[in-house]
Amino acid sequence: MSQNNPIPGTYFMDGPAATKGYPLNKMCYSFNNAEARAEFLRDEEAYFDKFKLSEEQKEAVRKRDVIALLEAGGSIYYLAKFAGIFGLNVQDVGGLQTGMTTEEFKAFLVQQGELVHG
Amino acid sequence: MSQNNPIPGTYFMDGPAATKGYPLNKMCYSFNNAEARAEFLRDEEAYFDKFKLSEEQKEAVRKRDVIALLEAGGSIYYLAKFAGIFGLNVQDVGGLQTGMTTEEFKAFLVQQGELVHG
Amino acid sequence: MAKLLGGIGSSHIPAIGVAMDKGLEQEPYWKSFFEAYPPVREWLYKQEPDIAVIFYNDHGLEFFHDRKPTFAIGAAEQYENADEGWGIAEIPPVTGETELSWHIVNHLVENDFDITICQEMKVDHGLTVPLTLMWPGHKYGHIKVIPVAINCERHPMPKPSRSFAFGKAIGDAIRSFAGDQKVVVFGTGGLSHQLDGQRAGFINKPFDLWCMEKMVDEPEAMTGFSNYELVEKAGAQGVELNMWLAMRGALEGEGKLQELHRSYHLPISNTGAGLQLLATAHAK
Amino acid sequence: MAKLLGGIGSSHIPAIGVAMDKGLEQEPYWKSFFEAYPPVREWLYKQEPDIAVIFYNDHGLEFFHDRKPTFAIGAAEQYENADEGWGIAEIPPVTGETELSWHIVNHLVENDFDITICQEMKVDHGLTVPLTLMWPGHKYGHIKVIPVAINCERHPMPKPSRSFAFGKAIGDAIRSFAGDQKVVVFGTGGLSHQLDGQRAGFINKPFDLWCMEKMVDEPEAMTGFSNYELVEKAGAQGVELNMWLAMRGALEGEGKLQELHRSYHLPISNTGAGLQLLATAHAK
Ligand SMILES: [Fe+3]
Ligand SMILES: [Fe+3]
Repeated sequence: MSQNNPIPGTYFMDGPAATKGYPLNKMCYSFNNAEARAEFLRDEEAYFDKFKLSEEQKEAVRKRDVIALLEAGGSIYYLAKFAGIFGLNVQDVGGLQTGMTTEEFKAFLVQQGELVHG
Repeated sequence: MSQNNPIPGTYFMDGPAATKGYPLNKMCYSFNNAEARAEFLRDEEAYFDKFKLSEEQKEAVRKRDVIALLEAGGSIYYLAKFAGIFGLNVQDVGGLQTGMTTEEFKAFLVQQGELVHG
Repeated sequence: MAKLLGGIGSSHIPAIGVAMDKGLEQEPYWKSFFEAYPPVREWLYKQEPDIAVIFYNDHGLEFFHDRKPTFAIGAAEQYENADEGWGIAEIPPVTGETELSWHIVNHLVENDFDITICQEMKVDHGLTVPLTLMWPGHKYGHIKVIPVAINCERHPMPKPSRSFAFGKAIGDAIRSFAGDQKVVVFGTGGLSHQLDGQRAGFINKPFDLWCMEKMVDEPEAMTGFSNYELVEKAGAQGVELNMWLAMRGALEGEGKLQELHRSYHLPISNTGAGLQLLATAHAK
Repeated sequence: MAKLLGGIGSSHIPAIGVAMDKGLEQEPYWKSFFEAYPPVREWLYKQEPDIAVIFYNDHGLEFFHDRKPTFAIGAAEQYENADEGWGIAEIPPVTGETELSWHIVNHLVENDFDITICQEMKVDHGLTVPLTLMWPGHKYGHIKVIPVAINCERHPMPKPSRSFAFGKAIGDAIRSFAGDQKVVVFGTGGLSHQLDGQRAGFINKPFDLWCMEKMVDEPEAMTGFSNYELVEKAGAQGVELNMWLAMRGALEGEGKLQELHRSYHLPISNTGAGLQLLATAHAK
């Protein structure tokens, strides 16, 4: 269904994506734990290997590239825990994905109040 | 249902039993792990407190009293892991519950081949 | 028999919890959002419910892809909150209620709902933020909570029609419980929002307002949607509408509902935030 | 389209695994039990199935009461076995198959089965003993396994009718899978036994034989039972019949089945041990 008729700018976190993303999501899930976050910050590369990230996933994490993380099978709920390590909230992440500054993204959100979607 | 029409000699592991038995079953579930089994054998009483067993549950474990363990909310699948620590199999446990020796219990099992139940 | 007093739909955005922690309720960004809540709180205080059944979705605190339930229900004496990894302050444990939990569980399995049953379960902001909004200052220790988690994180997710039927079965179970408890149900989350992808920031106010209109006495207008259609209309996380539908399902069979509150505020964080209160004839 | 070749019902008693480890197959206690298996093995070798869907129950290795699913299905590339606490030797990992897993998962959720989905899952003797019985010497690495766990440990358990319907939905999913894989289904456990209480040791041979008779072309004779009735007739752990019913459900819609093997041996451990092979028209 998601394959047949994609919604532009939307990544369906479905089965195949979850299979691909498993190591990445498992790493991000570990960030519920403060010690895990500290361990990641001490040595990112070692932490990648602990969770057996693919090269694509490692590269997306290294670059803090949210879209690449989604393409690598990341689920936004777990990725948010990764973003949280750097003090980024969902509006910062929204800006990163849409090519806006956080302030522009916030203004865009306010604007939605006036928009009418099909 | 189990309450309304009990089956003699049968303990329904249902919701209320599972609520009552939770600490006991959680302790027994931990026995999947060899280190946990060793820790239990080193100091039973300390291990009870780690899992917050009730006095009834502690007493049943101390006495290796299988029927009392069931009455305290134990689930046979987890209790079997406890019995395993002492090298007891399900036939030994069957004997303990029915007041037979293991040999008598085994003979009883063979006999079932000839029995016809309603 | 236990009585269902009504249902409350509320946003559960983490930023709300952070704003309450920091005492920002009177700031311009927050003022009109928080002003919606006192009438709903007052209704709750007046009704003195004993038990709250809360439909919410876990965002990766209790459940991960290793074992991800479609529907999970708590049957514990207490539920702990914990670090979610992004700096929401942890809150005191939530009080549970095992007797009604097991009664609901028995009813659900008997009626072919294949739930996961949790005798130990950490509850995240999906449950704790609405609780804190209703009883500020963490004064919720007296109310017994039954958490009900619906998968809204990974596809496939339960269909809107299934979420509604699930809520309805829980309502039936509550009505058949041999006690004199007063029960409220919550549906938390939504309304339209999308956190991920180039479409992040998508909000559909007309759809949200239409949904809140239909919630009152025409919920079947929404249960025909697929989750794909919900993503299309309400954004990737707009599927959290399933929690509202489960709450509304629980009220089926209560006859005519009285809508005592409806408000909508946009944006809070990336979201269109709705608040709605539907009372049954059992309410004072 | 993928093809269902048939279904196999087998006991999964831990003692069988221990006996195989110790090479006791020719001992008087074991001889006639193990003698039943070669014809079923030979059929399997001849059919060369690609995938085995195995309905079994977890006995407290993967699942505990903290989060206990009614139905759980694996969607992992590999499944590990582990120490169960009573001295069964651990066996090599079982190979998984994610594509058909996700196809089944999508079909189930679309059809209102509220499964728990496991991308990581330890499999216990309920799955590994039958696998070892079919491919002795742990020569099962080539066959892709989809584990499907049904709660048979704590009440409420899925009703026999629900377990059957669940199996049927999985069969429908397999038949609609766009591949040319050959699939076999297993139902493991049972038949009558009771491990706990003063009634321990209860076995009901006439009931077991009746069930195996009905499995062939009258499974609906069994799906009307409640789990309470199963406990009454087949002992506290006799509810493991639900796994056989799920296997049989998967074969509904295959038309007339051919029974190629049926045997029953009593006692193995505390149990009446059945073995049955039902082939579809797709089998060679
Ligand atoms: Fe949410
Ligand atoms: Fe078993």
